[in-house]
Amino acid sequence: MIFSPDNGALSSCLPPGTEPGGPLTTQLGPLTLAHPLINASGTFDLLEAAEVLGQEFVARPPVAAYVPKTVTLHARRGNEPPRLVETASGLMNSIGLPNQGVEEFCRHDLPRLLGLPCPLIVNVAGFTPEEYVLAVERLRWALDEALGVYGSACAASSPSAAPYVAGRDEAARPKPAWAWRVGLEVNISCPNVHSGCMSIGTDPDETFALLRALREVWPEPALLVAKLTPNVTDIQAVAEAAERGGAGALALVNTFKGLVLDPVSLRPLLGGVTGGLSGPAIKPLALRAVFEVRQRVGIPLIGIGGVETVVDVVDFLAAGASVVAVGAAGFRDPCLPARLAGELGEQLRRRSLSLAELIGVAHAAG
Amino acid sequence: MIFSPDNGALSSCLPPGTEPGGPLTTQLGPLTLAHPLINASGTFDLLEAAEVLGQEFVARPPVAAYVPKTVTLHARRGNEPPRLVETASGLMNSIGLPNQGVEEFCRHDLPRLLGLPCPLIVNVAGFTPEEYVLAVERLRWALDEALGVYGSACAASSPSAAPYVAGRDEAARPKPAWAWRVGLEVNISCPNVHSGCMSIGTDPDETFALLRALREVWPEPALLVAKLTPNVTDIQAVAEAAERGGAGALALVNTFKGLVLDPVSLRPLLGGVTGGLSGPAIKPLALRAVFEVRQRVGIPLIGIGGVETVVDVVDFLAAGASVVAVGAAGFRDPCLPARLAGELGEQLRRRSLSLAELIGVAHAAG
Amino acid sequence: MPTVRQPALRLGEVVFCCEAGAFSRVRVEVPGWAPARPGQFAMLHVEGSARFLARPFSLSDEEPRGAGAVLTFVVAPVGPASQELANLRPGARLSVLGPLGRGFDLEEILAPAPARGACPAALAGSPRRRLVIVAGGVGIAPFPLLLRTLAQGGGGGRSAPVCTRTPLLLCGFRDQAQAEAVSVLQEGTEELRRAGMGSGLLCATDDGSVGFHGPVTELLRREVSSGDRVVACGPPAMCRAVWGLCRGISDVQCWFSLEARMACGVGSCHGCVIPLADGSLAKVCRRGPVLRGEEAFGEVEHDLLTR
Amino acid sequence: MPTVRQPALRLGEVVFCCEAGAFSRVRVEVPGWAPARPGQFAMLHVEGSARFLARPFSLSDEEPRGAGAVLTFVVAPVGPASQELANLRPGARLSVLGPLGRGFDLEEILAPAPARGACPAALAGSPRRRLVIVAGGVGIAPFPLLLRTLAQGGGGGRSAPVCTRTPLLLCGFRDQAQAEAVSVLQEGTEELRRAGMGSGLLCATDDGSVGFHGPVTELLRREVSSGDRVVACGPPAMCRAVWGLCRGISDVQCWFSLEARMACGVGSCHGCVIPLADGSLAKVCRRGPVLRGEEAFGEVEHDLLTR
Ligand SMILES: Cc1cc2nc3c(=O)[nH]c(=O)nc-3n(C[C@H](O)[C@H](O)[C@H](O)COP(=O)(O)OP(=O)(O)OC[C@H]3O[C@@H](n4cnc5c(N)ncnc54)[C@H](O)[C@@H]3O)c2cc1C
Ligand SMILES: Cc1cc2nc3c(=O)[nH]c(=O)nc-3n(C[C@H](O)[C@H](O)[C@H](O)COP(=O)(O)OP(=O)(O)OC[C@H]3O[C@@H](n4cnc5c(N)ncnc54)[C@H](O)[C@@H]3O)c2cc1C
Ligand SMILES: Cc1cc2nc3c(=O)[nH]c(=O)nc-3n(C[C@H](O)[C@H](O)[C@H](O)COP(=O)(O)O)c2cc1C
Ligand SMILES: Cc1cc2nc3c(=O)[nH]c(=O)nc-3n(C[C@H](O)[C@H](O)[C@H](O)COP(=O)(O)O)c2cc1C
Ligand code: FES
Ligand code: FES
Repeated sequence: MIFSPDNGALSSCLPPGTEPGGPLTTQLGPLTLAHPLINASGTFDLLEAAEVLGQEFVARPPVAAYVPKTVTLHARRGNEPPRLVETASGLMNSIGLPNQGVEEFCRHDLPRLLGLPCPLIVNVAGFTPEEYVLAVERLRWALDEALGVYGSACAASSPSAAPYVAGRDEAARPKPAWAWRVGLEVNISCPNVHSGCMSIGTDPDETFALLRALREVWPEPALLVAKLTPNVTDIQAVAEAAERGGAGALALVNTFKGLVLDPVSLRPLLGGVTGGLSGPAIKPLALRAVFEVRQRVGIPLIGIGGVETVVDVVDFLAAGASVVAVGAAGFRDPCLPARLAGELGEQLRRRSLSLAELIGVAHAAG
Repeated sequence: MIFSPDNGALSSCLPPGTEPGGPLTTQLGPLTLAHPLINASGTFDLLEAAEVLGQEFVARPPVAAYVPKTVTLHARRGNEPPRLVETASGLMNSIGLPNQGVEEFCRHDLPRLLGLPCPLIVNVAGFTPEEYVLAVERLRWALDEALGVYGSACAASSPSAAPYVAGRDEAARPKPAWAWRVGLEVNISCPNVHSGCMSIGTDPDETFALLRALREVWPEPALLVAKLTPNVTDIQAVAEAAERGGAGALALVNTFKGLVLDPVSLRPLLGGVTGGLSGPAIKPLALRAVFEVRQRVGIPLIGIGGVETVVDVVDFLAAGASVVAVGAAGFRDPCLPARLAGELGEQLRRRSLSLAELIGVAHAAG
Repeated sequence: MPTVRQPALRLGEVVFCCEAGAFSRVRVEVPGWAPARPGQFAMLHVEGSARFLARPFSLSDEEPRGAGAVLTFVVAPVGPASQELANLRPGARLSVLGPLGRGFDLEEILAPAPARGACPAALAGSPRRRLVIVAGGVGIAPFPLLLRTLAQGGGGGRSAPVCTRTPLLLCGFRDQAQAEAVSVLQEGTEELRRAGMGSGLLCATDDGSVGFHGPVTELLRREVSSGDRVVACGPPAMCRAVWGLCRGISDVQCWFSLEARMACGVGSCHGCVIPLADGSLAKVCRRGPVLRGEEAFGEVEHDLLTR
Repeated sequence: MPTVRQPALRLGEVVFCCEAGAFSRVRVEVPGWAPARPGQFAMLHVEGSARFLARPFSLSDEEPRGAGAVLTFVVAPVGPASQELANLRPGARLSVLGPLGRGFDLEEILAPAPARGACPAALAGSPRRRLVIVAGGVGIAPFPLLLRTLAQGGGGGRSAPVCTRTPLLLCGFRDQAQAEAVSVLQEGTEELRRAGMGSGLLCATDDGSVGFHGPVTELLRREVSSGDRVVACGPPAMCRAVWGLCRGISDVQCWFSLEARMACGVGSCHGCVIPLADGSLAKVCRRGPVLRGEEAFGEVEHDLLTR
């Protein structure tokens, strides 16, 4: 652990070797990341953390790109409490995507998030494909407004994209000028809501159709990440469908559906009845997902699931992820991604490997 | 822990209150179990344990019914080592179903297992549906030989059952006289082999067809358990298919497919590349499976996955299992099922609940 | 320019751990610790623990040491993490994230709010009102620091208003073993006395083994009167009962330190929400843990409150 | 009739734990413990540990106490479970499953097997052959009990044949810190001496800081001669090198204590298999951990062995 004696803090936002342009610099589609460590959506609120722990969090975020909590078209209350319970090496949650809705998000949080010195990956979910499209359109409109487009003067003022026409000249469409700063992650994998979302992400056809539709309103070269659920028979099939649909990267994985009973009443403990399991318990399962998907798709992967130590980071990179996200383990240390980035640098030096050489090495012949 | 001062052993095979006919007696189809605690296939070898730890293990087994390791039609070597690695609150294995084949099993182990003072549930797997049928036929033949049939004199001598004819008079078919002593568990859920097995159990149609075929060679009233995999999008669909196909009970769950890398070489550590995760890490996931399946099928369930303490036993029973199997946690204490049965008795007394009242209580309105 | 010390994740070392009745009193030295308000909490995680998450514990006391502080926690061993904490030995290390949450706002609590309809001038001559502190079980935890802060408000190092009210402590416990935990209040009451302030202390136990035989709310019913301020920490049922009792008395205001299962403590996870009186959900770690009675419980019917 | 004590899961209590060079020597009192053979092992799990499974450790020594024994384990802290064991304090409790596995079969090892073609009578007058004990690193662990058993064979309590060979200990270590672990052999060599038997001890270190500068197999090459018996425990590469060296020398037989990751230790899990010389897989916990060189390595080419 990094112990800086001046304020006694255990970890800091920017350990040596993780500066932009350093040896850990990595590419996620059009986004350039100073290092491969980011946060998993819903497990780190940078604006809240900055209010509690100090403005250094927004000045020098402990993540190479920031992924806010899922935003939906309409505001949501989320599930009733209790929402959390610890299990063996894991955390079960049934948060249920509480959020202010995309309108408020664009008005209130987005301007501040665009001021961050790192890329932003907005995470969006919906309960029907239309809701996804409308929410993403609203977001794109806000970004076009704030940061501009090139290639067509009218796009920024039209919140509704033209319907998809096969064969239409892609080059003639307006290009987002912000594609190098802002990406989109579509959450088709939350197990804690009862329609849409994970029910889309468990079906390759629905996944394909949704990504197709989203590519219309979130055009190339802007980053479109599909966040997949592991609660499927064949994650390779869903991954391939997402890639065919137009995803530029995949995030693997969201939580595993589980259940905890109240030890006294013996009824389901969580307000949402079932919940999603995360934490070290699921790491081998998440690692398998990354490894298997890497065998089938060419787009970059974001490895997520139980990352707690630098060993986990190295494992996900070796299995084929280009970027690794810290989820629940970051609750114990909000600077964990930055700390792990520092330790990753050391690991690479000790192994005399570059980051590029490490990525996917588990697939090379022994 | 039970500490019997005479020999210092931490737990014994038959704690008070778990005798046959006591308050923990439970029914699994035609089998009467002295208590609801059994072992999970592949995690406890009673004959080996008896050789190492003493013949008390066969005289008074620490399980209410004994489930040997999976038997296949032909002998198998299993996967190359390493086969085991510990993960956070879990165990990853890629054993790969090594076994002597059904022929040797019937000749060598079966006679000794039929001498046990508790029911036997033979676990069978195959790599094609035909292999399952042939192995089960061989087993049934051995049982008919050893223990007899009633209803038809010729069946015992014919190892190959007549093909299924719809509408044929069921009552006229020979009935196994051993149905109250021996059950069959079909393993359609092992993630550590590369064909058959789990690939059948992930498909409701194949599951249905296999159980249909097996019901021909393993007729009512003999117990036919389908052991399901959790590596599916919709375990309820598979469970319903198994019930429709003729399963008399379901065992939930087998291991979750995962991956561990060697920390030095960064290549897959296990000989079988991927492996199956078991242990406390998966308990919330297994409990969810039992809870969800209980909502859809009427046949009894065997709850399996991460059982380590009496709290886990109570949870699985409350979620709807009639019987609970101890898997990897039994590696630390080969008498764990018996110890947990004793503790379950205490729990029921403390809660003033009968076993029947406990089973499924999580589904009752809060 | 000295760095402003602010909430952060720091490594602490246990310097002392002993029983306090059925609870444990754990003292942890934390370099760099930023001074806290009474009622704030910290997320604690023992190094090498099998627990995945940190757990929230009220800051029970805080004494400056060097560029940091020695913190005291009062821990009820109710489950795996709290048992582990309660049994630590000196030298054990743990991570401490804090101070977190909104604590007791003494400016607000001690402000001379006029009774409805009365003009401020009328208050000047009124008898000195009380600050009634109600603790249930381990709910006693936040009050040593509250007492110390009140004492220092009269000139000590802490930025607290001068205490214009006489503290009265009402502590409810299950039995004698628990009741021995009142010892944690001793330093605070002494410091108050040295600062020239009196304070009262009454105990109640469920089994009558110490003090009043019955619920602590029964003591409250006898003691509380118009114009008092009430701060409470304890089981949810106790808090609701306190509110049910007080909300009917004119010019009595209540603050409650509430609990919820937490993962992050800093507002990241949305896990610690509780329903407020207006039906909305609030994060206990950010909006609380101390909430006003109206916010938390509102105009709920009396029988609902005491259930 | 006294109960026959047999292998079982028992609760042990640490009575002593100290460093032995880079390793730890942990003494555990286990009531009811059934006497073990040298080379057997136990599955250990610390109470309250975050580890899921127990881990196998060679029984390093065993002294009867009451209706049980005090066991000694020598632990190299290489990962989470072994580190936890190595740092236990007296009073800590752990579960102990054992004794398990086939240890060193002293009847077989010490049997006066005739050299190929020589008649037994010819052996009578031959010089006293040696029992060469090769230990690499923590592979020293099983040998204190082996020495004690050899010493007691001459009349002590254990059922071991009279030792007709002079033990020669060859110990290889990485560096001086590790080499200090030879201290664990002291009691055993003393007991041998008291029993009228001599023994030799040579050390080698990789860095030359203690004894011979080089691999322990180089010492073995110098010392081993026709008719000797060799028992070895250490890293797989060392064991293969020992075999590669010895299998060419006439009338030298070797036994190896081998390792594998284990879950159960009793043959239940099929997890601990290793490939034998004939290509089959064998459970180390049942067929081993001690295997004959021919079984384990067979006629593998020399260059394969030393890789
Ligand atoms: C702001 C705040 C301050 C607290 N201050 C103290 C304190 O000073 N001293 C103290 O002993 N405890 C305090 N608690 C409660 C303490 O956090 C829990 O007792 C602890 O987290 C239990 O963890 P465990 O692993 O020991 O038990 P678990 O197995 O997690 O839980 C044991 C029992 O406690 C309940 N529980 C678990 N977590 C909480 C929680 N966060 N709030 C309420 N109930 C819970 C469970 O439902 C269960 O009945 C505080 C909680 C909060 C939110
Ligand atoms: C029969 C037998 C007797 C043993 N006797 C001793 C002994 O007396 N003293 C001692 O210090 N160790 C002994 N070991 C090895 C000991 O069991 C392992 O070091 C221990 O299990 C490691 O656990 P861990 O959690 O500390 O490390 P892990 O994180 O599990 O492993 C750390 C390293 O050790 C390797 N490893 C893990 N388990 C084993 C294993 N079972 N065999 C070989 N390598 C392994 C891993 O590949 C890794 O490199 C013995 C092993 C066996 C099979
Ligand atoms: C409390 C909590 C809230 C979460 N909220 C979201 C969310 O809003 N959107 C989302 O895509 N994933 C959400 N997740 C899933 C995480 O982003 C991540 O995929 C998962 O937790 C696995 O990673 P971990 O094991 O490192 O926690 C949430 C997870 C937790 C624990
Ligand atoms: C080492 C090992 C071997 C196993 N072998 C089998 C097997 O042969 N047949 C089978 O149906 N399940 C097998 N399983 C799966 C278990 O029966 C059980 O379903 C799984 O381990 C989950 O339970 P647990 O978490 O309690 O271990 C095996 C599991 C382990 C750990
Ligand atoms: S504990 Fe995470 S939001 Fe309050
Ligand atoms: S360790 Fe289980 S079979 Fe050997």
